[in-house]
Amino acid sequence: MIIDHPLLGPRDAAEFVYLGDACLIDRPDPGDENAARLFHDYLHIRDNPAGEHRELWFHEHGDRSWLVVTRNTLTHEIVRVELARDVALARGRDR
Amino acid sequence: MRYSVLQILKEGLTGNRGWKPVWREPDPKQHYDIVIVGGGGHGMATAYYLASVHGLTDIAVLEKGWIGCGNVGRNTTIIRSNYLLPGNEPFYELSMKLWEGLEQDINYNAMVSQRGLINLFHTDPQRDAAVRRGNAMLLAGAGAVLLDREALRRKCPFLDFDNERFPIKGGLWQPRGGTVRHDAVVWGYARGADRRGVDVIQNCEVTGFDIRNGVCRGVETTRGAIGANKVAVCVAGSSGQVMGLAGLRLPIESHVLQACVTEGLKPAIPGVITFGAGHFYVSQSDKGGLVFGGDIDGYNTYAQRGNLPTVEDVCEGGMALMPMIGRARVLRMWGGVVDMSMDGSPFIDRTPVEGLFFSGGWCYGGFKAVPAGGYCLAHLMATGAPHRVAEAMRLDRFMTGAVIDEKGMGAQANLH
Amino acid sequence: MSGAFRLDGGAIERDRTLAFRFDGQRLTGHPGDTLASALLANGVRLVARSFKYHRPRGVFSAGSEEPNALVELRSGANREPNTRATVAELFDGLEATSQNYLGSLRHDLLAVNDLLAPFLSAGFYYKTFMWPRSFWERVYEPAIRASAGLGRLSGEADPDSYDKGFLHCDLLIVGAGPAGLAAALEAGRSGARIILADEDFLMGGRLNAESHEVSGRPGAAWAADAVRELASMDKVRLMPRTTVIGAYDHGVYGALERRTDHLAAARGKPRQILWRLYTKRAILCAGATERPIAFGGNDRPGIMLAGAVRTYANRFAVGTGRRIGVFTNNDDGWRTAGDLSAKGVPIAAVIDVRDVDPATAVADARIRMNSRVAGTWGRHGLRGITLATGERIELDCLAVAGGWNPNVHLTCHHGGKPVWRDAIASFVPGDRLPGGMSVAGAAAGGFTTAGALADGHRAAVAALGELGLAVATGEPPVASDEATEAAPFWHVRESRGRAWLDLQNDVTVKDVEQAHREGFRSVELLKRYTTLGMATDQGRTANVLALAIMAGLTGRTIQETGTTAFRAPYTPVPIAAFAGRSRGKDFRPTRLTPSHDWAEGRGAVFVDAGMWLRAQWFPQTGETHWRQSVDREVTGTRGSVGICDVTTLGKIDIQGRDAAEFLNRIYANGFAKLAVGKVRYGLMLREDGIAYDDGTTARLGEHHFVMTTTTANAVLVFRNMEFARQCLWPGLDVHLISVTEQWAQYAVAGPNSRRLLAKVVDPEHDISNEAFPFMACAEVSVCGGTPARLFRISFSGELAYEIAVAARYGEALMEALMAAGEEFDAVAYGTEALGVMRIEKGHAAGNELNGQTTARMLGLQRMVSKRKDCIGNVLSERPEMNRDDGMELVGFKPLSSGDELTAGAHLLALNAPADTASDEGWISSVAYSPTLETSIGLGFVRQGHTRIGETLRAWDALQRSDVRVEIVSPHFHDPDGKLLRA
Amino acid sequence: MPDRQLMARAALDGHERTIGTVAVAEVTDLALVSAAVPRGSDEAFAAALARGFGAARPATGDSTVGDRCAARVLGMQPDQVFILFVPPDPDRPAETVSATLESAAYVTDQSDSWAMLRMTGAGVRTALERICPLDLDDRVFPQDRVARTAMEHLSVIVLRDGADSFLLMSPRSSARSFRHAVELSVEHVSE
Repeated sequence: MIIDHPLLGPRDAAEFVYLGDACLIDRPDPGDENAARLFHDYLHIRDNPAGEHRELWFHEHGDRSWLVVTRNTLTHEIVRVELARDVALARGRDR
Repeated sequence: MRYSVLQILKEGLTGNRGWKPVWREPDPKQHYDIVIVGGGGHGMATAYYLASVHGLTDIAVLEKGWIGCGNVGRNTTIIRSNYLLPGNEPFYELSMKLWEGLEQDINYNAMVSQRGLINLFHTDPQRDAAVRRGNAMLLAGAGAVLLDREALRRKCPFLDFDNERFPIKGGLWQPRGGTVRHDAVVWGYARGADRRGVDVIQNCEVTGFDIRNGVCRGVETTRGAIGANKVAVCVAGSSGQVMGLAGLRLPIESHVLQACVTEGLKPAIPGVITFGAGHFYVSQSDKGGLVFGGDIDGYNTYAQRGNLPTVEDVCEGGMALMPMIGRARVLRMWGGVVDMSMDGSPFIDRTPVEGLFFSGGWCYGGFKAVPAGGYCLAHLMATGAPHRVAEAMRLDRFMTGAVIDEKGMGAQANLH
Repeated sequence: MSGAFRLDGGAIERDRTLAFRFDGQRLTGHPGDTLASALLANGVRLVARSFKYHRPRGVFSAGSEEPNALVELRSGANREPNTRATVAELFDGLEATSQNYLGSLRHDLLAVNDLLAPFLSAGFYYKTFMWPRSFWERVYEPAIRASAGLGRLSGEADPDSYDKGFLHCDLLIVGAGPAGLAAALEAGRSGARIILADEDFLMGGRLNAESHEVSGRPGAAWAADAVRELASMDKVRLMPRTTVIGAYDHGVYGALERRTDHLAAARGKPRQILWRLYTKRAILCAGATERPIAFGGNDRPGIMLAGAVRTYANRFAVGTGRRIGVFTNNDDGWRTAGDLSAKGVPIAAVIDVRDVDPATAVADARIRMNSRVAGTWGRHGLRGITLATGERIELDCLAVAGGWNPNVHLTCHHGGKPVWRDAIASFVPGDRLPGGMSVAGAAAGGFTTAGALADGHRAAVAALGELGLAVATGEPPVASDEATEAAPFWHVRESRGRAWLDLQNDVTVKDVEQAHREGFRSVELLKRYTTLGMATDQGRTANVLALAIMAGLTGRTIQETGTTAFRAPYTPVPIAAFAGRSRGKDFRPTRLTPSHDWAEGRGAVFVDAGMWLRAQWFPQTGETHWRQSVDREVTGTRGSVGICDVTTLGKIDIQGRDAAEFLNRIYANGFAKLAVGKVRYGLMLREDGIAYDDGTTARLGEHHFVMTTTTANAVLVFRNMEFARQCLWPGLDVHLISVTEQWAQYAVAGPNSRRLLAKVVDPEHDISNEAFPFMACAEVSVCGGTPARLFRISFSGELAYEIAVAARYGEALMEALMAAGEEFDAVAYGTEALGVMRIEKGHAAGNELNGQTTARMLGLQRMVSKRKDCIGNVLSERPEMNRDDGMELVGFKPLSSGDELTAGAHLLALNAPADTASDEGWISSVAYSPTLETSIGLGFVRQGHTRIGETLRAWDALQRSDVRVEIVSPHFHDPDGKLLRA
Repeated sequence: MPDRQLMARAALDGHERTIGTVAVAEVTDLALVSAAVPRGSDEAFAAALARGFGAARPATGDSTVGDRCAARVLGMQPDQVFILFVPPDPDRPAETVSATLESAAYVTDQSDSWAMLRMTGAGVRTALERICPLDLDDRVFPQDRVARTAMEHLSVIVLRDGADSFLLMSPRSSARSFRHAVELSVEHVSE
């Protein structure tokens, strides 16, 4: 597979390490009264879609960026690659 | 028709014209007592044991394609009961015992070949873990033998003992481990279930569930609605998709596991051998092909294919372990979509929808579990209580913390 | 001139002769020959035995689709089983041996299977061999295995070397036949970066095998000119002997280049290279493969594909018989008769299933239209055929032309399905191609040379347009078009005897009928039940025939019946090629610490720790057992001072205004308030609440920390911390960089460690207990100004330090420490002594921190701060992980002091049965403690801390050990930690 | 008083070898220091880089050449550069960079973290085809491009510092495996 890195251009996926669903960015609030349930779902429960999947890849043998890759799990076609940090900031994660 | 030497002689002398279909091809009825979604190993075994052990025969097995077209037809055929944790080991040992009597039970030769399985270790910590595991196997009655380097050299002189990057220190041997002719398992169960009255229905895809007031009353299919008192879903890599039709989300990701087979070769490798310093395991089929595999590709996918780096990684392991296989040529590579659970262990459980049962999360180890998986799901559906050896395989274990994490990798599906 | 069957012409170098051996027989051929062409030139017809019935078989094709002519090539460790003679280039000294028989090739005792064939029909083995149960492994299976399989592995390590490589291009062209060459010429002239790969050693494809003209010249000559022109272009890479094996995601193709297979010896160069081709576009010009017709006795040596017969005549100058017949359902078969006849080979007959006018006149041949071959005779080679009419014709070679199958394989590697085209009675590529791929020429179903040239050109122009490259003004080359009328015809119903489909696996038309009868009607079930298409040739000549027959039986169309999946590799690839250099010592890199050579000079025994090699112990003269060395190292350290290389620990430099806050969230215990100049032990959890890693982190400045991780988890911890930094808390100002490699680090431990260090650390740094207490850290200098970092931390439980210098000084520092320690009898100690001392001290390590244990199990629950958020905090609260009867870390001692504990033993109550239900825990780590003079262990037992003093069995039946042990505190040595602070 | 000074040892002892048209030589005279840019201080950092080293801040994947200390700045990560330079004090390159950049970045010495091999000669790219997955074509990877990638299971930083000159950096601990991989590639493509 080839991941078109937003900063570096196309690079072999072998340079990357895969983590999983990009929902892992949305770590729940540990102070929430339902924190136990929220963390359970956050860490374990997956949509596991057959189709577009937003997922986290780490450019371990590269620029050490975490990327959010939108890839079709039926065809492996990649339609979007973003820096995970930008995604996280856009989703309201900060400090 | 009972299969026997006599039958073969008789048919051989009359042009093999008298053989009957191994299973009927009935049209689906409007209602069954039990509908099983998925005509793979687990679905078919569940139907067989419901019929043969519990006397329930008003059963349909619904298969989207042709029976056995999923992972039971695309694995590396290994059977073993060499697990560590008490939530797992007794279950796999039950499966091994069922394998051992399977062929006579179903009157079908699935070529259960207990030629032994060796897990190699290369460091002291790996040895310690192997001893702990071996003793767990002995406690469960599975049998285990610790081989030192010299004993290994006698059994497998072709391993690289002289130029290895990670010296082999020994191996944990399960003499009862081995291989089974994978396709024949599903055919044999199908035949056994069919003879007891189970309807095996191919080319029948489930497109929805009939759920009313939290109770499952049947399924919708490409061949019409089929009512049922109980429905079980045994669809491996498609678990997320099919259970999604029932509104359920699972602690499961779908990944691809690739495997390879070489051209046929005269006997070269005894039993199953697993590398401990890389991703590689191998056995040799009765036809002579070296059947081998390694790790999953590691990204979510429903495509039954993978990519080169994984195959290269597997072959690197193979060459590091047994450089005599270098000139053997890989004939075919294929990929199976496996339902990786968040702790690497499976589920055999009810679901929050009454009457809907689930067997899944088999990861890349579902084949060996086919007999016990079917047996325990049948037990749960017929008696209402989980089988003793499958009690830990619950869907809510991540909520309670009673995880069954053999490899200690935590809640990341692709690490198991 | 070699061989009685040589003709004139061809692309062989007649003036050079190559000697070779087949089954010991000395024969000769020429450069340009394959083993198959050379054998045929010498009149060798019986070359192999089939898989199941051990039937005599000869060369069937002239390419990689060969099902029959498999040999063992070369000898000794170089032996290469199942090698297709049809693609093996001849070289001087080649040795080949036939395979898969008992006795001799001519008199194969296993041919008895053929007599039993009625009882060995499809799937017979599923119905028998079940009684008695124990006979399967002992009797039946060994017999089946011995008779199955084909060639033999040598049993020795593959002596050749292999490479992998990476190539990038705008356009990959797969196949250098007319379509591929036309495409390459156009793209090359347009300045595109292209790769032209062909599995053959001679580019040109069927142009070399046919007698057509291109641009007014013989096709082979035109091809040679085209190749010459392409070779002169610097952006064109020509790759003959290169098979594109698979289409992978996003334009990546795998290709196997054979570099030395055509040479007698590799001379130190890689035998083969597995290339990863990164392409923007690809044009598949893989041509087509001819298929036969099934008829009775169609497997005898001498029965060949008609196109192959032409190839042998036109390219290799070999007549495949003295009297050749043609059996065809199409015009192409007639070309064989014409070409051979023109070469002076007598044509005995042309039998055409069609009721049409003969395509051409063939001198002296019996022409039989609307006729079929129903049977054959000849035990070890064809001697004649019988037509359905009963007419018998004597001949020694029958060229069978059943039509052509486009080589659609690569088009299907992403799950696409080929579609049936009635007009040519073949499958052509479907519309779901791998991204960036187009198909041209015969692979797309265009079977004329003129069409292939034009189509290749068209495809190149289209690809160039997509790439945004200007198109050179070229026009496609022209060729005389030729007729390709064909009638679908699969199987002669009037066949006498078995009609073979899969020649290698011995699958007959009757087997397909039986599979149908038994319900195995899906093509995938048919394949799995009969083994059709599962042989080394993947059924390339057999599959379409079989599924057409199945379609006939089920009443479905061929399109509805479909094909089985096409999967990589296109042709088989040696395992060694996929492995490349990664074998033996080069399987993985080796990581060495800066003082590795020093340790090696000291005779250290090394141990693998991940990729690292670490000194395990340092044997001294007179020590004959490792325990002696380790005991001495422990005693020496605890008694005075020892030095241990701890460079392999992961080290991460953490800086930023929010570095302290960040660490506070990464570690379970608090770090926000750690003072500058101090070190703290930290415990990391995974988000699931399980203990993950531990180590120490030092605060070097207000915004500057350096963390240590375990050796095993260094990379993972770094990755996880980057995840937290970039994805969870992107607003924090914190920066990470690994400094594992930057610093050589040594533990100096023991009561004399301070005195030793005082001799090395420059005197301006006060390292007294008061100025530099337990858990202090500082940047210092050593040996007269070399910068160093000093940490007062202890893994051994003694007064101890770790000192780090830049890696370039590591070896020198080790020497300086040992020199300074001479007066204290300082010992160098390895990982084994390190392990003994940590067990004595009760520190958890890898065997305890195994990813399955909680802080609570490890007795570290107090470290999980409940006053702050940290990774893993919430889920560590889950009820089943906090059961009162959970496992807890404790120590063990044997009740009787001579007994030895073993790691991996399970713990049972004294009178409990040995079963899973009675299992109370396990021993995770053991050591002989020279300090306590007894075997000791750490392990987990239910409610351990409440059971100190209790006796259990340490049950290790695997190693035939069953020892009574006492549960004790895990802190065997200095439990109050007085020594650390001394 | 310490009685000995510590002698430095290069990762590959200053190894040099020419195989066919390709020369492989360890580089031992350059320091390498990472500089991480504090959040929100990009402008201040760029200014400091220009003042201190006379170099522009490179984009990730590019490098720039400064006019002081023979410095080259390598864009390694979105918020991190490596500065490759001839150090006035080889033992304290991080201090040099910190002072030169007036504390506008978090600096970490990486000089001993990487073994550096320079490959020069006409056949360099042909040799690298056997281990390097990057496209080193002139249009894709011209002079001054830099990338981290993986070769033979090793992390490698590739800097093109000439038409036929590449500086390769790989972790010091595996320097011998790295040298072996590089030289074997050259041997395999040499006549």
